[in-house]
Amino acid sequence: MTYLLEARGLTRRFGGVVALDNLDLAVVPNEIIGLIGPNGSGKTTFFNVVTGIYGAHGGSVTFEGADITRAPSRAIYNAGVSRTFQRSRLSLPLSIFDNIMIGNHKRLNQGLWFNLVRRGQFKREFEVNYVAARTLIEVFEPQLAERMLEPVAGLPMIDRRRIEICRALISQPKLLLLDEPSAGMTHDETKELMDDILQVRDLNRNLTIVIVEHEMGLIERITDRCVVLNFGRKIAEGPYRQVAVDRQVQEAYLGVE
Amino acid sequence: MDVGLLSQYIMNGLMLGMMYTLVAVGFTLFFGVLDIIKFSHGDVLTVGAFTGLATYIGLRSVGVSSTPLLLLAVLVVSILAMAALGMLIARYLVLPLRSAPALNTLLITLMLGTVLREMVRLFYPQGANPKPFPALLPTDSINLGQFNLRLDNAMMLATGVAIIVGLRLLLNRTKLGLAIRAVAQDEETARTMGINFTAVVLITFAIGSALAAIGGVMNGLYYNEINFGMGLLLGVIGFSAAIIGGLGSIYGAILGGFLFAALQTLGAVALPFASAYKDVFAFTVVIALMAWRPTGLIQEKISERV
Amino acid sequence: MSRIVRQLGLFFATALFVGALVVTAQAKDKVKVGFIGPLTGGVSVNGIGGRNSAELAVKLRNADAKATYEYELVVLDDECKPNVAVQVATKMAADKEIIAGATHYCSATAIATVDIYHKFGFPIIVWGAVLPDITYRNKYAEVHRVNGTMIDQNDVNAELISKLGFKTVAVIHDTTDYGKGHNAYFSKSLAKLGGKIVGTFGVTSDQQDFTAELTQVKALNPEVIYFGGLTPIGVRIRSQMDKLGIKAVFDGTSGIVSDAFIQGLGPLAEGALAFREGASTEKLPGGKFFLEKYAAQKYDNPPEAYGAFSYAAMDLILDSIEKVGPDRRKVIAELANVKDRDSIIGKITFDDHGQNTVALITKYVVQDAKFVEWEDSEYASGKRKLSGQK
Amino acid sequence: MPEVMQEPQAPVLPGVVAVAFSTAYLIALLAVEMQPLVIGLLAFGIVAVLAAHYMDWLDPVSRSFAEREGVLSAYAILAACVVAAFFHDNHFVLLLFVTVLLYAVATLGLNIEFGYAGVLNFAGASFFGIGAYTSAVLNTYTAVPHLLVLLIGGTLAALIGSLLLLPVLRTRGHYAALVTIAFALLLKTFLEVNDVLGGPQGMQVKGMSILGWSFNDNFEIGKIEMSFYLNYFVTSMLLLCTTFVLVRRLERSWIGLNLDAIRLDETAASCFGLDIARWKITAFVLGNFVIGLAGALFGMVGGFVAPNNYTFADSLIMVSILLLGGIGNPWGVVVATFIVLVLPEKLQTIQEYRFLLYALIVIVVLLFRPEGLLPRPVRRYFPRGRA
Repeated sequence: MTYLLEARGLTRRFGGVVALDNLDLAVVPNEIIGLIGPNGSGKTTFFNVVTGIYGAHGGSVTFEGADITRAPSRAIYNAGVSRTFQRSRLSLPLSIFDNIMIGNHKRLNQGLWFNLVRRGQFKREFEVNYVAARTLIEVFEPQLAERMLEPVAGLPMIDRRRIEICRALISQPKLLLLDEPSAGMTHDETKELMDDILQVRDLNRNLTIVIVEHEMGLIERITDRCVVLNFGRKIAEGPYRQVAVDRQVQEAYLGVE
Repeated sequence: MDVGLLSQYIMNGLMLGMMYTLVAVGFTLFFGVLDIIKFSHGDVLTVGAFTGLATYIGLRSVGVSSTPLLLLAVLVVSILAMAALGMLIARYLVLPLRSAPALNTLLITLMLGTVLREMVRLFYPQGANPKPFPALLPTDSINLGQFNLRLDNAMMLATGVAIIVGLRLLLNRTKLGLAIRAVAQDEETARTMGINFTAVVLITFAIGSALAAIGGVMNGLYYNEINFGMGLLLGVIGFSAAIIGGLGSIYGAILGGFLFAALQTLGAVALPFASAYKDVFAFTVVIALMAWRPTGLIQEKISERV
Repeated sequence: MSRIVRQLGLFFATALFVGALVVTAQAKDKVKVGFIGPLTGGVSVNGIGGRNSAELAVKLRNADAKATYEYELVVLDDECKPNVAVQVATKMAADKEIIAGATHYCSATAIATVDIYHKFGFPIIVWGAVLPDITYRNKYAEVHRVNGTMIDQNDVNAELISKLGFKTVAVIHDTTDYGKGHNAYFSKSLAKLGGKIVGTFGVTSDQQDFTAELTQVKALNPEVIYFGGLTPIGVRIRSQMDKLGIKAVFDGTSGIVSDAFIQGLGPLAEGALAFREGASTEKLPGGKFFLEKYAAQKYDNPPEAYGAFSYAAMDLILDSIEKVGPDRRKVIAELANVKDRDSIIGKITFDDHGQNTVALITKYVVQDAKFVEWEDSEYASGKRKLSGQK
Repeated sequence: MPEVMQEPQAPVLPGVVAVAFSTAYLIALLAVEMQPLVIGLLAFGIVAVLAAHYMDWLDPVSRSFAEREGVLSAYAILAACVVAAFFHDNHFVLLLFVTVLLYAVATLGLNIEFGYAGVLNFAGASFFGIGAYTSAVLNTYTAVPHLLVLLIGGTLAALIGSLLLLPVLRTRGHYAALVTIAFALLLKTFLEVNDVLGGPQGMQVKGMSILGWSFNDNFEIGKIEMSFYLNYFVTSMLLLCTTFVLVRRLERSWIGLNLDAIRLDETAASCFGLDIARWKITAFVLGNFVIGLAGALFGMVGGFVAPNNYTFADSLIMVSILLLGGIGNPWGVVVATFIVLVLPEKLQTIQEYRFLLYALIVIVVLLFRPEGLLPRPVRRYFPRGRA
């Protein structure tokens, strides 16, 4: 079968520390993969290497068969990969709408002439996207849809997460990388958020998700398959129930060597 | 080129380099502990020089005439005064802006520099005019053909070297130095290690500003003239030196300081018919260096902020 | 009812009348005149000396019962910088209330502003700047000058040093029109007398470190270093010469004739040469009168070298206004026919370029921390010798 | 239809009233000469603003400015013309006014680089100077039509600016700051030592003239004599309006959004496909072009250029204006320019102290109102009342 995303022997070092050690990881279209493992096991680093923030020191990454190992972040986004960040990275002074639109970059006309002179056409494009953003965020929180032009700064964590996820989803990516969406949120909030994400996924069937998460309940509930990392190495792979009982995994979590 | 002439150029270069280094080291120290640029540094140097001059005039007016005593007093007073000034700046202008983007600190200190400069110009008696600075060092000189070695220049060079070596020892061999380096490495860890962050910052600013005071007095003794604007260019050059050297690294600052002086002197010699272009030459090279090594020649920390 | 109307009428009538009175009173005898000079920066002593002298002229005139108008002096500072000068000159010329002005000590500022005075039809008399072009480049009716130009000055300068048997000269000049002018005229007159220029160096007027240039000068090993520039860098260059052990004679221009030069250098100033057009103030016809009046005002600055010229310029302006009234055009016309006019600096005659012809040049040498006229100095009498003098 | 378009639209009246008041105030301030009166007026002004603030009269004003910008801009232009007309024969006031307008234009240019894209530029005055020197040289040695000269001035500033692009793009933070600071000093020294361009002596600049209409001659309308500076007033006003519209449209477009995104978080921005270099270059080149354009015109207005007009200190003044007005808010820039340039002119007593004053103001602003006097409001692409 063809993989959507495939990492082969992926390696990344920071000074002496090996954050990704010869990692093989394949993602099948339309599945939801849980990427788990103790802190510092290389989960976030994997996202950062895939999205081109860090270069790889070894191995390769292919997306839809195309090698993206050395591609710049923006090329990877344009190919259809988008992500959220562990520490929410919204542009706080900007409005909700603006933040979502940042995620829509590739679908907006960026021409100088168009933006500065053809204001009529620009207005039409603006309205189309405004409606799009509005309908998307309504799925998560109708009230936010009423406050599209208010700055993000004042909003609670859960809303920021929602906006961040909308920013990642608005361009209708093929692959969504979720980096600890539950961080800084209560159990119920997280649950709510996940239901919303799944709801979006139902609207857009060919969305594949890789999620890094510590909330095992959540992982169990939504993932088709889990990959467990430790010290940048893959130590287990398979349905949650299966990996959960894996000795190595338990040792990794209990820190037994 | 004639050896004597050559050594004369080298001597000029060394003197300049020493003064630049004293300023640059200050910049790099501040950046080390706080990741900020204190741009008023050059003007602190000016204030230091004028404090020294005022001390001199004051003491002369009350009848003190022994040169060594005067020199000592001038140094001590201006060093202490600037150390205090440095602490005040850190306490009331720099630390309060910790949370704001580093750009604000850069701007606020830039503006503080203007304030200090204008204060000297407006409130020091006839501060707008260049002031003669007394020659407090023996001016005997040995003339070797084209090369004229002045005792006072030699002494200043020696002092400069001594100071830098001393600073190096302070940073590497003392508890305080350890604390400073700890904060420079990682503020949080330093705190958890029980280091009083604020105290360390204040002391670092005191040390840096004291260096500026010495630089100012040295400048006065070398040119026998000081003016309210002297600090601006010295500050910018010191800043450039610290940057091309690589912020946060003492060696970088030293390298940068002497490199810049070398560039100027080289510019003056290499372009004999346009020695006036030496600064243009030096700054062009600086910009080129930035393009080639965006984070300086010797890099210990990168400034990710702003 | 009608009473109210009448009262109102009366009220307005008086109001109008009073108002009219006030207005006419305002308009009548208050007349503004201007002064521009360097009040801050390295040459500010000269500027302040000039300012005080101009102010003195105004004070004396206001004290004079026969004067038709009451004068108010508007003082602006050109900092001896062309760009600042242009701003303040525009400011003064644009202000229609100011009738005329005594302007500029620095040639660099004067040459930069003449076009502005012309553009606004604002009559001025230059009181200190010596660059010939100020009056001679264009033929502006607005521009006049009471002091002489730098040409004669440099002839005399070259004469003296070759008479003293110096053959080789290195020239250091600032790169403003002032310094360039001095360089040009001096080089010309020295060449005539067979002297040799071994090297010429242009330096900026706010340069701090001259060791690079001076090291090259030292290699050329001249007997004399001619300096075409103003006091501040003059001081720096002289003291850095000492740093590099350069023994050559320091030969300056009118630009360093000021106490600041001596204060700045202390003993190092000894034996420096300088030249100035016009007799030294004490020897001027009205010099005694001027110095007394000046002393009486208890200014904390001396009038300096050009104070007398500033006084004369302002006095001339006031005379003209008294004669033809506060009207720029008339004043310009009046100044055009100034001929053999008596003043404290002797007879003033403006040629067709508004230039006063001053033949006399005074030579100075610094002796015991004073600018002494060469003829009266121990250097002339041979009691002392300039360094390297045969 | 999105609901932004259906909001009840704010009344235009408060804005108009505000404009009217400030016009009257400005005229009074510019007219009075006697120092006590000036000081009184200033005090009154400050009190008035504070009072209005506590009476909550400012909110309706700002709201009507936010939503009825088009109309109110028209009123503002009208107001400026009224002031100019009032001082039609007063050279000095008009010169001051023109200076303010052109500095505002330049600072708007700086705002594109600095306020939107976050590209540090401490050489604003240098690019201003490049423009001025361009018109000096071209007007002296060539017969290039003067309107074209303005464009060339801008282009040249942009071109010379792009020499810095490599270091500007590669460096971050303080290192980036150094690049422009070094350039500012480099250019000033270069102009000073370079004889062809007049050295420290500077150069005279011939006045502007278009189709034989010489801007430097006074002219008469009816029987009334007009100051020649009115010519420059009109030109500068046109330039300011164009720049203002440009900056506004830039901000209220996807490009404005890109620039903000880059300023606020480069990494996140690049993860969403933004080409950091492309947009930084756009901002830097565009900004310098605007600054150079203003500089070229200013050269002709002043009639004189010299290295000392374009020092690092002058660049800092531009930055101060930007900070004082409120980074990113064009209205703030205009207001701040008036404050920073007119205040010292009127208060002769503080003339000497003006740099000190600027510096102190900026320090206070940074400490207590880091957003500036008129903080930039959150972006509205199509506020009501503006197609």
